[in-house]
Amino acid sequence: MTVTEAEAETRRSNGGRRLVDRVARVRELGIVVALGILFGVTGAVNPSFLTYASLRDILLNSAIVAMLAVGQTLVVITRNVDLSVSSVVGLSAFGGALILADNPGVPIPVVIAGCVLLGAACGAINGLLVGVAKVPALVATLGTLYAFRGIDYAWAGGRQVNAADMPESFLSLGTRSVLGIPLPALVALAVLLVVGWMLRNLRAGRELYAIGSSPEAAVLAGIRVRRRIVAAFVANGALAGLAGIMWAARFGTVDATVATGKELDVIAAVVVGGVAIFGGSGTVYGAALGALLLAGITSALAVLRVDALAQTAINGALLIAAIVLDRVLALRVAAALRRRRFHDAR
Amino acid sequence: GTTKTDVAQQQSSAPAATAASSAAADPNAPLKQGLKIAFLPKQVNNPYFTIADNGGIEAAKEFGGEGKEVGPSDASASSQVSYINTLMQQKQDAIVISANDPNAVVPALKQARAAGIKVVSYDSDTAAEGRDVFVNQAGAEDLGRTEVQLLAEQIDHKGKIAVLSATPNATNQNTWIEFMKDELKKPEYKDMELVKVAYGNDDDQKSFTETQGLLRSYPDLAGIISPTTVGIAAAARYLSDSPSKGKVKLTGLGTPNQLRKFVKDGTIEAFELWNPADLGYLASYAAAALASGQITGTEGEKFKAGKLGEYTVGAKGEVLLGKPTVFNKENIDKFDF
Amino acid sequence: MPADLARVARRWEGLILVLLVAVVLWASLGIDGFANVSNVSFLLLDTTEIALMALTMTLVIVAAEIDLSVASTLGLSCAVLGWLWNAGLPIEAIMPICLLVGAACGAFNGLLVTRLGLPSLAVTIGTFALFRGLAYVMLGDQAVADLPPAYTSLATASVGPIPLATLLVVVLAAVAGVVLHATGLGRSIFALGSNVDAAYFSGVRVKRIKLWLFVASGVMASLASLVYTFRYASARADNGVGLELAVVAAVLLGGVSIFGGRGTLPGVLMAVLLLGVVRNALILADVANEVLNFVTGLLLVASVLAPNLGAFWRRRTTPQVEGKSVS
Amino acid sequence: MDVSPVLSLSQVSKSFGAVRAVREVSLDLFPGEAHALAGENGAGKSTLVKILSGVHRPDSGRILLDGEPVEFGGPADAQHAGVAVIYQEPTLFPDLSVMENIFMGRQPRSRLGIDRRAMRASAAELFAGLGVRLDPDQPARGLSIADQQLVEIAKALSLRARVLVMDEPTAALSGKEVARLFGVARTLREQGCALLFISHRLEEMFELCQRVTTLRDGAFVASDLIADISADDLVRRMVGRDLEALFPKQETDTGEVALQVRRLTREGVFTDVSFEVRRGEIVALAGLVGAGRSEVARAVFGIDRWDAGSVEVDGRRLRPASPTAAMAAGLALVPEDRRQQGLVMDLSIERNIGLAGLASVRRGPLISRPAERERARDWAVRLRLKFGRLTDPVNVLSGGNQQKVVLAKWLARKPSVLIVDEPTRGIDVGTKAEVHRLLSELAAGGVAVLMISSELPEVLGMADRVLVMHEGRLVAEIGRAEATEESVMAAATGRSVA
Ligand SMILES: Nc1ncnc2c1ncn2[C@@H]1O[C@H](COP(=O)(O)OP(=O)(O)OP(=O)(O)O)[C@@H](O)[C@H]1O
Ligand SMILES: Nc1ncnc2c1ncn2[C@@H]1O[C@H](COP(=O)(O)OP(=O)(O)OP(=O)(O)O)[C@@H](O)[C@H]1O
Ligand SMILES: [Mg+2]
Ligand SMILES: [Mg+2]
Repeated sequence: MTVTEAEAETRRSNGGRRLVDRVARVRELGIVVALGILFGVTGAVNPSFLTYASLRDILLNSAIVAMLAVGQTLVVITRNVDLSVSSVVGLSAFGGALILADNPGVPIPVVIAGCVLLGAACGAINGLLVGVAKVPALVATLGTLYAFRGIDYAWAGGRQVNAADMPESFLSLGTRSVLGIPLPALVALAVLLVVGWMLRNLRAGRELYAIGSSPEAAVLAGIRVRRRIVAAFVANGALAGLAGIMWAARFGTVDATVATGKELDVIAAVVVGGVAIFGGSGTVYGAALGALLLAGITSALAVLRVDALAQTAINGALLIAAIVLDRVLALRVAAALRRRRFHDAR
Repeated sequence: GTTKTDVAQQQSSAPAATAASSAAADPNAPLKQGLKIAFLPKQVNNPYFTIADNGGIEAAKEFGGEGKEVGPSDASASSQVSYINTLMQQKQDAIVISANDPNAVVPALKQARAAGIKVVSYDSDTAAEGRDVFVNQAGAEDLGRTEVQLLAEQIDHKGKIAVLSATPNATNQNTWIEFMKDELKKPEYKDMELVKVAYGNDDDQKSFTETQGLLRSYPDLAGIISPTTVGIAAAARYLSDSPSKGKVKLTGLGTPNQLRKFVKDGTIEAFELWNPADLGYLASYAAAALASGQITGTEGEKFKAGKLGEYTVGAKGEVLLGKPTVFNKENIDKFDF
Repeated sequence: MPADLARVARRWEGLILVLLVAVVLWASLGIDGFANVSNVSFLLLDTTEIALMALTMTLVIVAAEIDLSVASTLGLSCAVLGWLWNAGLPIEAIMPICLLVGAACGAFNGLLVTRLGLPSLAVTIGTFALFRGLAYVMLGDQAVADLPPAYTSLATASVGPIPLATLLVVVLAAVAGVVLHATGLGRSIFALGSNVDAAYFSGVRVKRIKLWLFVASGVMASLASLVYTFRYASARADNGVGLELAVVAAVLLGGVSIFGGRGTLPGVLMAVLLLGVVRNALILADVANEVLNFVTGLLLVASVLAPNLGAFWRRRTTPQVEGKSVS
Repeated sequence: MDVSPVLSLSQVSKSFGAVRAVREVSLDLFPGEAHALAGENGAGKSTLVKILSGVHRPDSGRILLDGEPVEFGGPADAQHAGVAVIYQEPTLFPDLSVMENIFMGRQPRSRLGIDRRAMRASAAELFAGLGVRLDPDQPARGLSIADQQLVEIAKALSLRARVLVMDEPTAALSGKEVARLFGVARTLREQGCALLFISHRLEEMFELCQRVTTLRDGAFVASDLIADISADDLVRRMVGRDLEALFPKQETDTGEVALQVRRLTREGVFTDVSFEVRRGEIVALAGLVGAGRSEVARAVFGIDRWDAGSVEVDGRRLRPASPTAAMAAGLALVPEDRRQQGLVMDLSIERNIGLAGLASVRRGPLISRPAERERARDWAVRLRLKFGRLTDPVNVLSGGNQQKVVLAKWLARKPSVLIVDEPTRGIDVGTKAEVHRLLSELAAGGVAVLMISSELPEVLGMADRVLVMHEGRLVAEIGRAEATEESVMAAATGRSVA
């Protein structure tokens, strides 16, 4: 190959890359567009939606689901799923709150670390079941969804921990703001950025995508599939544990039913965020945007004074609309890409 | 089918298997010993019901019976039905139930009653043909009206108000809300406007965000009534931490332990509730009285309920616990539940 | 990968069957009030809705899709029933309308999945909220309870110990079983669940079949809603909340692969029964609800784990990537 | 030879249940030597490769690395030991970019994590060496089989391994790419790399290799220096008997037009393609990899929608984008990617064969199992399928035998127009002759055959007419008499034909 040919090759591939990049960005663009429409329309109807206090509330509301969505993305990318997150959140929230309530002097960081460890342990159980014992993730985590919740109920035995029982310094963690941004949202943001960076720039991160994209090929490529899958579940569990203790701080009233059914919200956020449910593609940024969109929809419906009975239906309809919008955009781009392929290649 | 008669035959030890009204009551019959009484709350692990049922089990101990709490962990009608069937198989003497759905449990309850089991509903009634007696924690009318009065005093009979309820189909709450609306029609409330009924589904977080939504969409809201323990706690949590604290008044039904902090910090001036332990206690005695033949559920019958004294069965088989207590800064420290 | 799929399937069903027999034996001998006609009859009746929805859910999951909106479809169908009844329509006219509503819900799911190529998990999470929401819009907080006694008593009536509703399940299960295991359509469902591309290249009408599977799932959910409504004599918008997980759990416990292409209907029916028996027996034994949840979860995991553990030990001694088809 | 082998297998055996795939085979790979592995489909070649790469652990026997016994606990161990493998079937990550596929687990790193620029440059360099026009950032999904194979090759080369094992790397490639690959392979060999090369094209073995080991039914037959044996000898060793002529296309009278394609266009893929195929005729569609031949076949069969033009079968227009309609009209397509498009890997052999013809084994609404099995057995025997039981899932079959199952599935439908896309990809010489005889017989029986093939000898031997595609357009039609390697290649590379 001559020099000029090689140059032409590079230039061509650059052109191709730009196109590919653009498509990749469109994946998240779909949600950004949806978010823009949502905030624009709602703000136009009721400007109070765009006030600082309102935006702060939306951030707060989405922080926990966003964090769970980030963790879930790690698992979903490997072609697995963790339905048990809601039970882990419940367990961690109740456990943490109970310890704070019963042992007034206990240092808060220790409790938080304990909750994260508890979550990680739950994640490890899931990870071992899925990665080592080869139980399909949906089955394994549906099972642990029931099992962890059962432990939670048994532990609680009908008890409820109220805000009054927990130290003020702990509760304020759930609402305090730093530079005008609520602390839970900052934590979620930090988690998002760190995980996002790791997924893109560490070999281990890329290997998660590889495993989800083709498990057989991953084995042949010498990837330690088992270890990576367990790690993904453990990380997700740890994040769920952190989310649980954040939940306790934010809502103050905690019993054994905390977060029941949240797993569907989390998966909805992940799916709306463009993470392929069969693994191999998607980003945590998309998932977090998905969580923001869902929280935005809920807040908007309340602000728009939509009839309470109609809220569930509209919520569902908007969710479907978001998925459809995203899909239609992707199809358009794919079609455009096909038309251009030959012109590009020449 | 054949099932009903089969079961009835097995229950030879139980009193007459037909509907309770036909049998005559013997006001002087002693309470039987060893009565098996099962409490079937809307949902186990719900603190409110835990308190109530423990009150009932306590009462059973007092009169030499045996009480237990069973039930689903989700508040759905269908899972309560499974438990009713089981209790029937276990040949309990009485079932004390708080119905998730006033109608859906009726076919199963009827079957249980046909098998000689006495049924008392408490907290949330079933359709009349499903039970012998309903132990009512407070007159619906009373509750609905007093809550409006409580709030009206706090906001000087002026301004927009909202209700934060449980689920859209919670029987209790809906009846109370009807009476609230009726109360608001009176001339002294002409400056008050009920702008919205929001539903927190008895879910802490949902109630929390609903409160937030209320304040967001009605910036000039003057007060909120939350006739559910979950709702009022969540709303108080939200308000105590927002600029509206003390400006937007909050009242409703809650437990003192849950709300003590908010009463003290000024988020809530006053709220009300009956004592759930007493409710369970009374229901337990009512069940025992039924099973022992002291009462049959007809209006005017009287029975003794231990430390609570004597009660009379009212119209439609209702037994009223009494007026709810209003809790405020002054008295809240006297209560622990 | 074991060489003979049929053998695996047989082994799987064998396992569930052994478990079922064991639990029934244990419960009849050790638990008062389990082995009597009225309890068995109630037990069977109590699994009706789950069994009905599990039939079509099996087909849907074998086709590598999933329908999480079944319980919401059930709710919507209940709401429609209540609303029309309040409006004064005769019940005989309402029932077919409910089935049509179910079909429409299924078609909505199916069209989104097949026309736009959306993942069914995402679509049906959306319609899970949408259908339930529509039910609330229609019926709000009302409970419609004044349903005709002829129907409500029919729903709980039984022939000997066998409830009529169970007979309905048996008949429909036979139909579904024959369709899945003995017809060309069944073959096509397995094929497309296992490899859509290859099925499409073989002339299998992938989209059409999937669409009809979702429609069937919707119709079955509304059929279940009729049984549910009459059985509890109460039509409400929140009927059947949370049933979807129970249905999916039963189907998976029955040995259907969540990735599609694998599973049998008898296995699923036995799993439905197993879950029902375990629940009933444990409640009768006054086992606390939290333990019940725990056992359900454990059962689900353990049943999948057991055969895998065997394979796991074998793997220790023999090759690592047994049968990964790379050839 | 005075050098000692880098990697040896000594008396290795491997069974899968009752199937003894490899029986006490020994093999020595020397640095600087290309070693060919020959054998019929299912002889055990791929299994041997997987033993070398740590995918399978041998039941008995030893692996020696530099004379020392080693145990490969998994593919990772073999990679560390310097063994790079190109598997028979591409094993790519469809969602990841081509460059990430190449460097997965070995991505170049900078202080800030993965260095994409360096990775891109290395990938581009590898592609340049292979003369491939592929964008390193392109996702692997949607690559043609040939392109996938090329990525696999690039991946193996990037390992700079001491031993390079290639399991039928050329099966999907056409002459130009094969030549490039061999160029690279020779360079590696000269640098002291040991090569193990598997192919069903004898001439390739003779061109590249110095030594050849033959397997038959899993057992070692012989190991010879290439220079010492003839093609006929080799075939005899593989098959155990003499073979008749390789390309027995019979002359037949062609009938009326069965398949008529007019100005078919799918934007960005192919443009203005018109041709016809008559009854009794075998028409070959030739061209370089990526010329768009498979895409035309897919569109004709209704897999992809076309943007303009028409397809007629027996004078009747086909409904676009409907394989069912195409099948009803008598069309059959044997696709090029058997694993993705041809077979349902988890299903049994008989179900796969039955899948395209469910209607013909029906009794009322039900499937007749005996009829289904009868039909499957019949075709399995006719195609000399090597299988254990008909109820085995197809994924335990060797590559070539899988291909036969795909053929059986479509032939069992008795189509009137048969489109075969690379019908003999990965099929051994003996069976290849068998397939050719079959195609020829079918044509003689009045079937119109459109054959896409990247193997020029096959095209020249079988076709009554050769159509040549170049960059999405039909550029030449060459009669049997005029078709030569030169004329076809000239058209395929875009040089005008005289
Ligand atoms: N995982 C497996 N399970 C069971 N049998 C297998 C498995 N893999 C291969 N076989 C069997 O082992 C034998 C050898 O297969 P192998 O793939 O090694 O053949 P091959 O020489 O590569 O053939 P081809 O030229 O067709 O690729 C075949 O009979 C095949 O059916
Ligand atoms: N699904 C797809 N998405 C994107 N590009 C594709 C897809 N399928 C094929 N291509 C590309 O389209 C071009 C034409 O492919 P096609 O498979 O038709 O070529 P061909 O002539 O049949 O060659 P061969 O079969 O020998 O690889 C190739 O560049 C290929 O990479
Ligand atoms: Mg092979
Ligand atoms: Mg091709």
